[in-house]
Amino acid sequence: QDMDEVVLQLKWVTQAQFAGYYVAEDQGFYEDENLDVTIKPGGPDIAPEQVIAGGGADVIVTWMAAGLAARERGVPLVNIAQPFATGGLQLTCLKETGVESPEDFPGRTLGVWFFGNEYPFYAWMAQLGIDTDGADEDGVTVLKQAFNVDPLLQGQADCISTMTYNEYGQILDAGYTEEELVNFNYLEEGVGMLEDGLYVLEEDLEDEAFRDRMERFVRASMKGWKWAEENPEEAAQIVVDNDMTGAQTLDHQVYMMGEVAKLTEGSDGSLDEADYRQTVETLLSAISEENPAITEEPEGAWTHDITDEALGGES
Amino acid sequence: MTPVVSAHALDLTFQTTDGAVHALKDVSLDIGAGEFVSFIGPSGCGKTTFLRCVAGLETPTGGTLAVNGMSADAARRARAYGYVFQAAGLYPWRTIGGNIRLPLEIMGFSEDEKARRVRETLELVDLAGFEKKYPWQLSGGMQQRASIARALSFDAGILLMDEPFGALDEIVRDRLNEELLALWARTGKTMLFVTHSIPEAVYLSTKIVVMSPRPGRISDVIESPLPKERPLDIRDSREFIEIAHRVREGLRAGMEAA
Amino acid sequence: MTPVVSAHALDLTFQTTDGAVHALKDVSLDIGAGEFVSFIGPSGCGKTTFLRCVAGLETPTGGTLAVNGMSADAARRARAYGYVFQAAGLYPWRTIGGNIRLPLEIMGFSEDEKARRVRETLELVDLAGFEKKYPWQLSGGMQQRASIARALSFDAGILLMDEPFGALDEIVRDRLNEELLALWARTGKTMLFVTHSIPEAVYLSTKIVVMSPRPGRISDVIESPLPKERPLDIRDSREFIEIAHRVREGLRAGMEAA
Amino acid sequence: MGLVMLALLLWALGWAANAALANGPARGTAAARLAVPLIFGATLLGMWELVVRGLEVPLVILPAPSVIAETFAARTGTLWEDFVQTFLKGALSGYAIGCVAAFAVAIVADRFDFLRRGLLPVGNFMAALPIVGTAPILVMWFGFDWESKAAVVVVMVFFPMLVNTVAGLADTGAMQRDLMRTYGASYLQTLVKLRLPAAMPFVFNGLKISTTLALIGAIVAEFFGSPIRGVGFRISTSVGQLALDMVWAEIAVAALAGTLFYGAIAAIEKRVTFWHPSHRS
Amino acid sequence: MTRAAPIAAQGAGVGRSGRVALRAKGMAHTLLPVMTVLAAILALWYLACIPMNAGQSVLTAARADVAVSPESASDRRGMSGLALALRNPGVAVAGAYGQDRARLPAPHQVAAELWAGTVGEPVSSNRSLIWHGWVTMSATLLGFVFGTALGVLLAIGIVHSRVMDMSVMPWAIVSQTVPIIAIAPMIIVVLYSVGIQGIVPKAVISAYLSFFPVVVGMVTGLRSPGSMQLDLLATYGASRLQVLTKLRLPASMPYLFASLKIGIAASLIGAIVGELPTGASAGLGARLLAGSYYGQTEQIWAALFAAAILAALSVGLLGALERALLGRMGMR
Ligand SMILES: Nc1ncnc2c1ncn2[C@@H]1O[C@H](COP(=O)(O)OP(=O)(O)OP(=O)(O)O)[C@@H](O)[C@H]1O
Ligand SMILES: Nc1ncnc2c1ncn2[C@@H]1O[C@H](COP(=O)(O)OP(=O)(O)OP(=O)(O)O)[C@@H](O)[C@H]1O
Ligand SMILES: Cc1ncc(C[n+]2csc(CCO)c2C)c(N)n1
Ligand SMILES: [Mg+2]
Ligand SMILES: [Mg+2]
Repeated sequence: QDMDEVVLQLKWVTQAQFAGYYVAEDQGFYEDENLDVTIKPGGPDIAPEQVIAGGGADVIVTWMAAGLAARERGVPLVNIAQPFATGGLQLTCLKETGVESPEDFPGRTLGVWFFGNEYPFYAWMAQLGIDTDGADEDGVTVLKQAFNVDPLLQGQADCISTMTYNEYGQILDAGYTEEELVNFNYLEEGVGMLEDGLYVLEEDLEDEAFRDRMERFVRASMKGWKWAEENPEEAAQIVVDNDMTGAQTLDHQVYMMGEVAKLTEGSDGSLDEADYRQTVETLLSAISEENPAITEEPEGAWTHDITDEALGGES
Repeated sequence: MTPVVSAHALDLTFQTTDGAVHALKDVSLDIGAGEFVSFIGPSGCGKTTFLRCVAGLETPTGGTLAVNGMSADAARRARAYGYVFQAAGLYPWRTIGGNIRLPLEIMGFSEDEKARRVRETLELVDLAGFEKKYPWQLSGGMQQRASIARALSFDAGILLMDEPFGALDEIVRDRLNEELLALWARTGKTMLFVTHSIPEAVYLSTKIVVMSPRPGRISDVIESPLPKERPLDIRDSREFIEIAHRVREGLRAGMEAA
Repeated sequence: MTPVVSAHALDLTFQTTDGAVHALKDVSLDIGAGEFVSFIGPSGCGKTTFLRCVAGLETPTGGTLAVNGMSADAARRARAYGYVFQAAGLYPWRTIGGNIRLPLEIMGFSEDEKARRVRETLELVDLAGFEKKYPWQLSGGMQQRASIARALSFDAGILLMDEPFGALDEIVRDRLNEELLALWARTGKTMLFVTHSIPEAVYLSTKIVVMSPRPGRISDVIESPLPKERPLDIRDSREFIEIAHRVREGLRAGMEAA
Repeated sequence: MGLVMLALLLWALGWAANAALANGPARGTAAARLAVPLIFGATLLGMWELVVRGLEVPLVILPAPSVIAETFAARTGTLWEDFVQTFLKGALSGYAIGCVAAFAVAIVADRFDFLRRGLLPVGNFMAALPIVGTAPILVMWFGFDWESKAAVVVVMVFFPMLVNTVAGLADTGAMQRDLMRTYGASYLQTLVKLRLPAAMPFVFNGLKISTTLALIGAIVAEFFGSPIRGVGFRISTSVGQLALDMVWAEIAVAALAGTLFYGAIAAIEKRVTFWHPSHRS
Repeated sequence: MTRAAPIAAQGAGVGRSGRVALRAKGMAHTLLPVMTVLAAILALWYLACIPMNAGQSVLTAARADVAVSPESASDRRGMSGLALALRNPGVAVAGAYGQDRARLPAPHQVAAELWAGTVGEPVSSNRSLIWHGWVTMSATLLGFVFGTALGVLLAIGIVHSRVMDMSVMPWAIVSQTVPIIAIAPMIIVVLYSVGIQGIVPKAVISAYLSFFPVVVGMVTGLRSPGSMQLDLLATYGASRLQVLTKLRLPASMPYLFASLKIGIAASLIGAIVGELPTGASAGLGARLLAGSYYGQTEQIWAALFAAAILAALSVGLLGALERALLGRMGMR
């Protein structure tokens, strides 16, 4: 009979960060669940929250800060699953610049990703009491970093944002060694926020058929993730095959898969409530003009219903 | 016989940004069928404007004007005349044949009829064999002949010509003048012909209308006593020189009065 | 007295993409100081080319040419002549006064001298009061007068004029012809004047050079017996008509030979 | 639906008003010339408002003009800061450097015919290139602040300006040039008194084309790294924050700046090339 | 507002130089200077590689325990490439031309990348520049067709209706001062969210950029017939439609082509800009961006050159079409 259609909007370009979904598609896990899944890659200027609000997707991958922010702006997103148990976002500095700890930040130039990724950074700076205007010696100069590592290599910034599974690897590729670098992991600094989760619109969840589709989708996706964790080389190859730009190299995707696996390892797909609380508290602790993510405690921003149903039978 | 063109107390004022221009004032003139009438006068005296009124391209602000017994606009829509402009103004993207076919297409002649008329008028102006050529492949004089052919092709009874030979050199002009006279003799059309050149006006016309400017008006109308048959060197004859002199005097008087 | 312009067996061939054009062939001519020489002939006979050779703007491919006893190029750099082109060619971004001042600026006249000469030449061509106007605010005839003023302002002994009145209507042209004669009488300059018009050539000149094309050459040189004093209606005189007839015959002969 | 119908009605009304103005007795006046496009623009804005409200388009897809205007009024400080960063620092400095450099090179190229013949086809080729693509490279080379934006603008405006200026310097009639020769004028005299004035219409055409290019260049470059201010920065950040009202406020700033910039150059052009047929009234 | 000469001035030049190249005489006239200029550019490029890549050269050398000055990495930080190259000339020259992620790749590296992307890959491969070029070009062409059609229709309306002339024309100018790059992501996302993706959103942006030169050119072109030519048709009692088809449209052809050449270049920019927000899809813009994400400078340069070649080809093609058509129409 006809397969049920699901459109998934990713938050970024095709890479091993989303290996689980590509694997599930490639290995027929979706088909097994009678799903016809379309995976739409994202890009630097595609906000998945906007796409789902316009009806361009059924389910999206996004970071929780952005998801909650969208919820406050009238796009009622609900987290239905959280394949990433921890996050990979970090600030990477060159030792040769003399940055060893957060005390060294004042007077420095720090590269930050915006487009909804800036929330954890501002929360951290608020916690450290560091001014982000860059005007005086007590503050830092913030640089809107493109999604690459050039500012560090070209000496334009002292620290830049990296993902453990991508940009960090690129810095290593460029010839720097781990010893020459200092990493500040947001989770360890206590301002971590949940990264790639699956979100849908609240009103859609009222529809029984939709919930059923999502249960099957989440189940198959998690199966994909676990397969990817166990077969990183093959998973990387699947990702490369799905990349339309032809720019990805297998080497880099294998590296990325290895690192991503560390983030998904602990997760069975269901959201950890404590992690959710930390995310919300961090966000609420640092509300400012630059950081308007959320201004009040969100209600009903997540549910275990889907994962419970999806994973109940299996585990 | 009723006149082909009958203007009575014609008046035309243009409203421009820096004031009104009185282009025609109290112009009255009757032109009979088969006449060859030249209009001569200094720049800005309203020659073109008068011709455009007759063609229904300009609306007089006063007086009455009848062409073939109807209003000028009705005559235009009835395709009562052919108009030849100062420059040949052939469309460069059409061949000579195509240019002559243009009015026929617009007036909806049949294919056969179009072909026949193009052929005939090309012969009439001595351009047979040039049908497939483009305008820029022809000399200025030939282009001007083609534009006359274009005005003749749909065989209107009146031919309005606004300085058709103004841009040509004297020698070519002489020849075209001769040919125009021959054509007029053959077809018996009524001709309204604007020119700046006194010899040209005298050589061609049965009637010369001398105009003067500011406001544009008729200062003299001279009936030519020259015979219909006019070889080119009639221009060195006594009579010719006398008429030319009278025209020149009329022009000068008009200038001084203004 | 040595001639001002002395050409001997002048030859000029242009190399173009589709073959050579023989623009001047074996042209020999002497022009004395204070003469008024007209050049007439059909289009393409080399009138402009000859004038440009005299001006040092074109280099002959054969023969010899002396201007004021030196080479044409040296004469050009010595500012031996003023040149008036067919179109007025005034710079539109300069006022009439500014246009006349242009050669004076280039030749490095003093401020006082510039002001004086601009004033004087403007008066000479009857344009006093138009100094501050821009070219496009003037009629064609006035523009042409300004361009003559520009060529006169630095008071060179020779005036080269290439169809200066070609674009003007007959009546304006008549008046400018009269004025040009008066100016010539007053200043005693040597004039080289190109025209298409037989009456104009006859009316103005002490010597008429008739040229014919393909290759461009001199087919006749006519010395005019007309007196220096020439009212406009000298053109209806017997002598005038005779010379005009001779010029016309010369032109026709040149055409047929070609 | 009612509001959508109202939008259509508004359109009909606006059009009718304009038709009356444009064909009525006031047609030639400066007031009509100003009023007609303004009414047209107002009609479009009104329709936008009504359609957005009528169809209940989510704020995160397309905000209504009234919402945008509110944001504009509330955030003028930020908008001004972004304007200074992107327009005054990035676009304007790059525009000035690029245009002056191109002008100088054009004069040199014009002096040496060999160079002109070599440079012109290359310049023409470069002018047709999608030079926006150099933005990531130039940001890598010149850093993230306004210098790299200026660099992108320099590259973008250089070739159109060069090609136009060279064409303008060559756009003198043979007769005009011959006239200078009859005076025995030197190269410099011919350049200053003839070729430069004659080139002005082309130069200004280059300057006008460059205004829009400058703005595009500066904003594009901000997408590849910037300080935390600037029109391009704010737009991309605000999209990420789903603050579409702010995005449109920034777009309004850019359009306003661009229109004023273009208008200013056009006004100067009108004064400098008053003599050109297209400017004579 | 805008004159005819300017239209020919911008972009049209590629066609112009193409035309020159056709004539044998013009060839020698242009070829040598152009070659000289290109050679000078190449030489400068090679030279510039040395200081531009000095930082990386010195870093690599230092890691291989070659003596460099200054010795410590922190001292080197903040030094310009030129200063580094001057202090370590041997190292800088040796390391300038073979780097993986060079700040400025050498011409032969770019050429090799171009070669590998075109000849070295099957056309169907997602690593083939020909395939990416085609993806971009198809959006360009579609947008170009939309834009041209819209431009011509608007121009016809403007020429025939005073209301449109007075109300639409100023806004058409304003529309071009809106930085398309700012709206591009929204056009993409809005269309994306209503399910339109792939070629159409890019084509919309292309059309947005290309309609303007066409409007300006066609308005000038449709108005180019002199009053005499219009009067001529009036003497035949021709209808407005006949005036349009028999006079205005044919007369506007040279203007149309001048605009088309600018329009296609603008279209290409539009397609590339349209590919930037959706970095993951195919196309030269996506290649450009992907190159930037992974520090593959050669890839950026190769995509840039591929785009340049496409621009040159399409403008040249239009020029050839123009010559053929206008030649047949007897207008050249
Ligand atoms: N459309 C118009 N608007 C305003 N004024 C006009 C218009 N057409 C002609 N005129 C003016 O009307 C007067 C008569 O012009 P017209 O063209 O009839 O003169 P003409 O005798 O044909 O002159 P020419 O010999 O130069 O062709 C002139 O002063 C002219 O400037
Ligand atoms: N620069 C040039 N290159 C090639 N041929 C030229 C050049 N200048 C003139 N000719 C040719 O030389 C011949 C003489 O031209 P010239 O301009 O001297 O004629 P003219 O007598 O002044 O004609 P007109 O009365 O039309 O002005 C013509 O055949 C012309 O085509
Ligand atoms: C739209 C968007 N931009 C950046 C990130 C953050 N991010 C996650 S992975 C990665 C680098 C590529 O591996 C970046 C920048 C995001 N999540 N979404
Ligand atoms: Mg007239
Ligand atoms: Mg000549």
